[in-house]
Amino acid sequence: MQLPVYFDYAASTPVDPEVVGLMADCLRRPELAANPAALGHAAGRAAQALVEAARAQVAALINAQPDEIIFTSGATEADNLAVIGTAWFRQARGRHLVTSLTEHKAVIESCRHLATQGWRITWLRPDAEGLIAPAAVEAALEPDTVLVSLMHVNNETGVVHDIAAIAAICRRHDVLLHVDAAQSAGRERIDVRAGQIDLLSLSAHKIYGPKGVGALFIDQERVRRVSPLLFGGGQERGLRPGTVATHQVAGMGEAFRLAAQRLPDEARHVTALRDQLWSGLRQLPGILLNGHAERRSGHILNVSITGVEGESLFYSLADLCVASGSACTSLSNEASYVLRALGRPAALAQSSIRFSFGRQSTAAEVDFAVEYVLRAVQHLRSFSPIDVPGA
Amino acid sequence: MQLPVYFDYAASTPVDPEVVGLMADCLRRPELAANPAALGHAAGRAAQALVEAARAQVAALINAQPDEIIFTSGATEADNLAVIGTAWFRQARGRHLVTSLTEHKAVIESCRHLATQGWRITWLRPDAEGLIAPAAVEAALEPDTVLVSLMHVNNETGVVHDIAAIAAICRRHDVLLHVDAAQSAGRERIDVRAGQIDLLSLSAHKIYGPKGVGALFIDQERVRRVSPLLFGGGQERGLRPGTVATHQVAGMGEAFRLAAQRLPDEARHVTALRDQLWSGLRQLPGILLNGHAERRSGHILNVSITGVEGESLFYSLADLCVASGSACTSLSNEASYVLRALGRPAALAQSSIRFSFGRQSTAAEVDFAVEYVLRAVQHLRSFSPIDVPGA
Amino acid sequence: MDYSSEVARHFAAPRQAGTLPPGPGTLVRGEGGSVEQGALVVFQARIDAGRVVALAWQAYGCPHVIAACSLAAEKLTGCTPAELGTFEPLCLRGPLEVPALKSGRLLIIQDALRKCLAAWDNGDQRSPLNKRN
Amino acid sequence: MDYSSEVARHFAAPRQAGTLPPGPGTLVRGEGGSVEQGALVVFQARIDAGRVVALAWQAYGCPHVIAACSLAAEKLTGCTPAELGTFEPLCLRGPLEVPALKSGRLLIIQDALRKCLAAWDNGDQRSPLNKRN
Ligand SMILES: Cc1ncc(COP(=O)(O)O)c(C=O)c1O
Ligand SMILES: Cc1ncc(COP(=O)(O)O)c(C=O)c1O
Repeated sequence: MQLPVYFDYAASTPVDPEVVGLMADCLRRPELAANPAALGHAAGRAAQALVEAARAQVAALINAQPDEIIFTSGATEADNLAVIGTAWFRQARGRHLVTSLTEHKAVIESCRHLATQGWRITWLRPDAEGLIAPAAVEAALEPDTVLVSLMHVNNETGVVHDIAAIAAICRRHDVLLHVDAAQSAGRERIDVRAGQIDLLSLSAHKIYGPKGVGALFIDQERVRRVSPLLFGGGQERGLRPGTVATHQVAGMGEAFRLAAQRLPDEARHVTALRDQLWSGLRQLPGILLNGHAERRSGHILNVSITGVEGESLFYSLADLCVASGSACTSLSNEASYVLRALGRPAALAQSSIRFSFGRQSTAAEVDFAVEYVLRAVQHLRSFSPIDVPGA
Repeated sequence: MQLPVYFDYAASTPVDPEVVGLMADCLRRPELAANPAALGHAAGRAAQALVEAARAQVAALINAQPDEIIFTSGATEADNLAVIGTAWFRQARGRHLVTSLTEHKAVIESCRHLATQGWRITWLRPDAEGLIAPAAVEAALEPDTVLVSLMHVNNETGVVHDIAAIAAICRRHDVLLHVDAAQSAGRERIDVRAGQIDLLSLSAHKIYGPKGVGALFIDQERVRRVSPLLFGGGQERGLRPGTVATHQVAGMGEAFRLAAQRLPDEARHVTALRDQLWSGLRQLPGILLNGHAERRSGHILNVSITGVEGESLFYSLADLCVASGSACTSLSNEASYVLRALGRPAALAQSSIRFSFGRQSTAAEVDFAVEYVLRAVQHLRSFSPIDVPGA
Repeated sequence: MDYSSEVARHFAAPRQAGTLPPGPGTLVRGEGGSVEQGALVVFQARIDAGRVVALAWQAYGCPHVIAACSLAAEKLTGCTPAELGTFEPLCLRGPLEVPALKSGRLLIIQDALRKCLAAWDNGDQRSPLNKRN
Repeated sequence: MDYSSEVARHFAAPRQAGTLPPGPGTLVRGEGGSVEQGALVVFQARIDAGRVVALAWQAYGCPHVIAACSLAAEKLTGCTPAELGTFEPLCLRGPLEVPALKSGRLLIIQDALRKCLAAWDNGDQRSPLNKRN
């Protein structure tokens, strides 16, 4: 087994070899080197054809039309375009948005920015298991609410929100719904039509595609337009300027095509590993599962360990590539705000570990992780002044 | 010779094989697959190290410090961040900007957006040869001017602006200067320190790097901060959120490293081809050079041909990948606004051809182009009702 | 922009392009459009014994305009002068596959042909063969 | 976060960690910090014949805090009780390469040691060996 073992698929996945092959080909072939906006010549049209094929592949995974897909530099930009772009475009209709405390920073910071510009934001707090009740969404709607932005699968806990119920409420009240599906696309089935989703953010690198490319689905009937955040040469229907990166979107298209094929097998694979990990780790006295026990996506397991400090815990896990709630290991300087919103005290939020699994994960790696974590916690507790019952 | 012949290096360049190799390697190696913001584990730090090495390479090409480089999704985003981000950040100081009618759309549309938000924009008009006089910049400054945004090399005509003189004026009046160097980086020498440039936009795909990645240089002393346009996880010093695409920025770094090495040879190569093309084409009666005859970068030649209509001209040139001023061949629906700003009538702006050269361009290709264009124009003129003296 | 193979054929080898040499009968001329509008066409017709015995054209315009001139000249050769005035250039849309957005441009051919007829009706026989600047 | 090799060594094999067993002399105890603050340390000292003959610690904290406890315990064993009060934990910054941002955390070691001294001064000999919840 190669050390450190990679358990951080929710942060980013290795690019699928087929996708790498296609991207390398695309980068290597001079006849595909043209700017896909250079429709005046054959080389430009060849690049453009690749872009459009990718758009169709991305659309297919979520049952959208190709012209409802706007390529962006990632889900962060897609989230910004959905939230800020919708808010600006519909400001005459109202200046109130509903979101939650456990969204990704891309949504949270977009909303906070809007708040500085005069919008009102209702921040929904999840229950202790990380779920937002659809009734809470309904209760938060006001006559001038223009957008509800809630994620599908939470990137820290893996809980799956009841988007269908929330969407039905939004339709009933004629409010637009934006869903951040960066963690769920390719892992959970998504149908924007059946699911009545108006805007949906996607990222390629969470599902074996390249980093630096994503997309925003914009329902043509219900949304039609949002205000662009960047200005330039009119690419992507004027909503997202800048030369479209042919190899990047082609890679995303291929990754999404593969994801559609592999989804059921892959979901089974990661769910089995997650269950194996949890049944190993739960022997540990004082270990807590973060997030709802059933309503969760298969690729994430998030636990908190009482009586050990986060940074030392994390330091003890050097042979595992995992994410931690510990402040010093991430770009932001706070303990996981997601776990805090679930009501975990700061210390428990910091002593959390997020394991996330993917195609290359194996049962042997999970066995190793169980033993390794048990040993590390035992060491830390051997000199801890805090009494953990059963330890 | 492979047909069509590619003469559109100013729109995009093929990725250098060494850059492709490095990118493919980066995409293929699972140990580099992590999110470079995952500083908590070894895999994340390995990715981060690649990103920082690339940052240093990009900085080196323009004599900046690595921490003055913010990676973006391209020069379009860099231009937006420079113009809109500076305007917002400094709005208390003033709400007036100076730019020109011949900037790239990324700057023009950013300024037009600001104009809708209450900023005043002074649009400088170039002379008939495409140049902006430094004195005109000085005359346009007002007490509340916060930014001058002018490009280094124009992407349509190839004219080189006197940035040094303009920068001196900006410093004298304590106004920030942003320079769009998408066309010049790697082709003309740039030294942001000696040149007194405060913000500078860069693109990778114009200089044999990948599409979809660029950078903004922000002088640490003079500018320090701009308001971000996108909000999220705090990457790139909080100025540009979203997972940094390791393979993309590594590709940009390598492309910039190679560009620094090859600049003098390459400039000689393209300049020779351009001169060869012009001495062949100028035999044609009624052909006009667009842009200043001497103050120009070597890789672009832009001509207008009187008495033939743009779309038909362009259609006749199917074996050449060139850019045209003709409306129907680009995403925008107007004849080249750059040539219009130089005073060319619409018809002449439409009957323009931009040839641009690069590493793979050859003298044989240029010979072919000369003959091919002469023949096409002769055909069009054979049934044209317009008399061209000498034709 | 895509062009049909019919347009491509006419563009590569336009029929009856150019000007008519002096000869028997009456030579009339009419033009439509302008360079500023993006298309300028000039038609010349030689009318003899109540028939358009020869027709020629010159065009500054996009490939659709050029192909339309070529096809119209071919179709109308041999018609009566009155038919120059009643010719409906939109009938060329189908054979040439002219996109809707561009069909308006075909109307300048109508203008030019009607001016030929008007010149004939006026008895105008001076045919200004010289090109314009 | 980078840790020096000295920190790594102490973290992997902390010296004098744990609690002191009952024995001769006087056992005193002091704590500093709290879980809420992110670091909690407990020191125990056995004082006999005017010397700190044994010292042990427990810590909930980051690797720097743990290494600092380990190193401080090692250094102070054998000192006088008064030296527990004058010990300057910032002197551990150098050997452990503690970054400036974190050096404040070392002060909780000072708090714990001073409380040991205060307990000694108060004649407090009840040493609450049981762990806290
Ligand atoms: C739920 C969620 N939304 C958005 C993002 C941002 O995606 P990207 O890295 O493509 O900007 C992520 C990942 O970082 C995520 O997990
Ligand atoms: C002068 C100039 N600025 C900006 C850009 C935009 O660059 P990018 O394609 O990286 O967004 C271009 C190229 O399109 C350019 O030529």
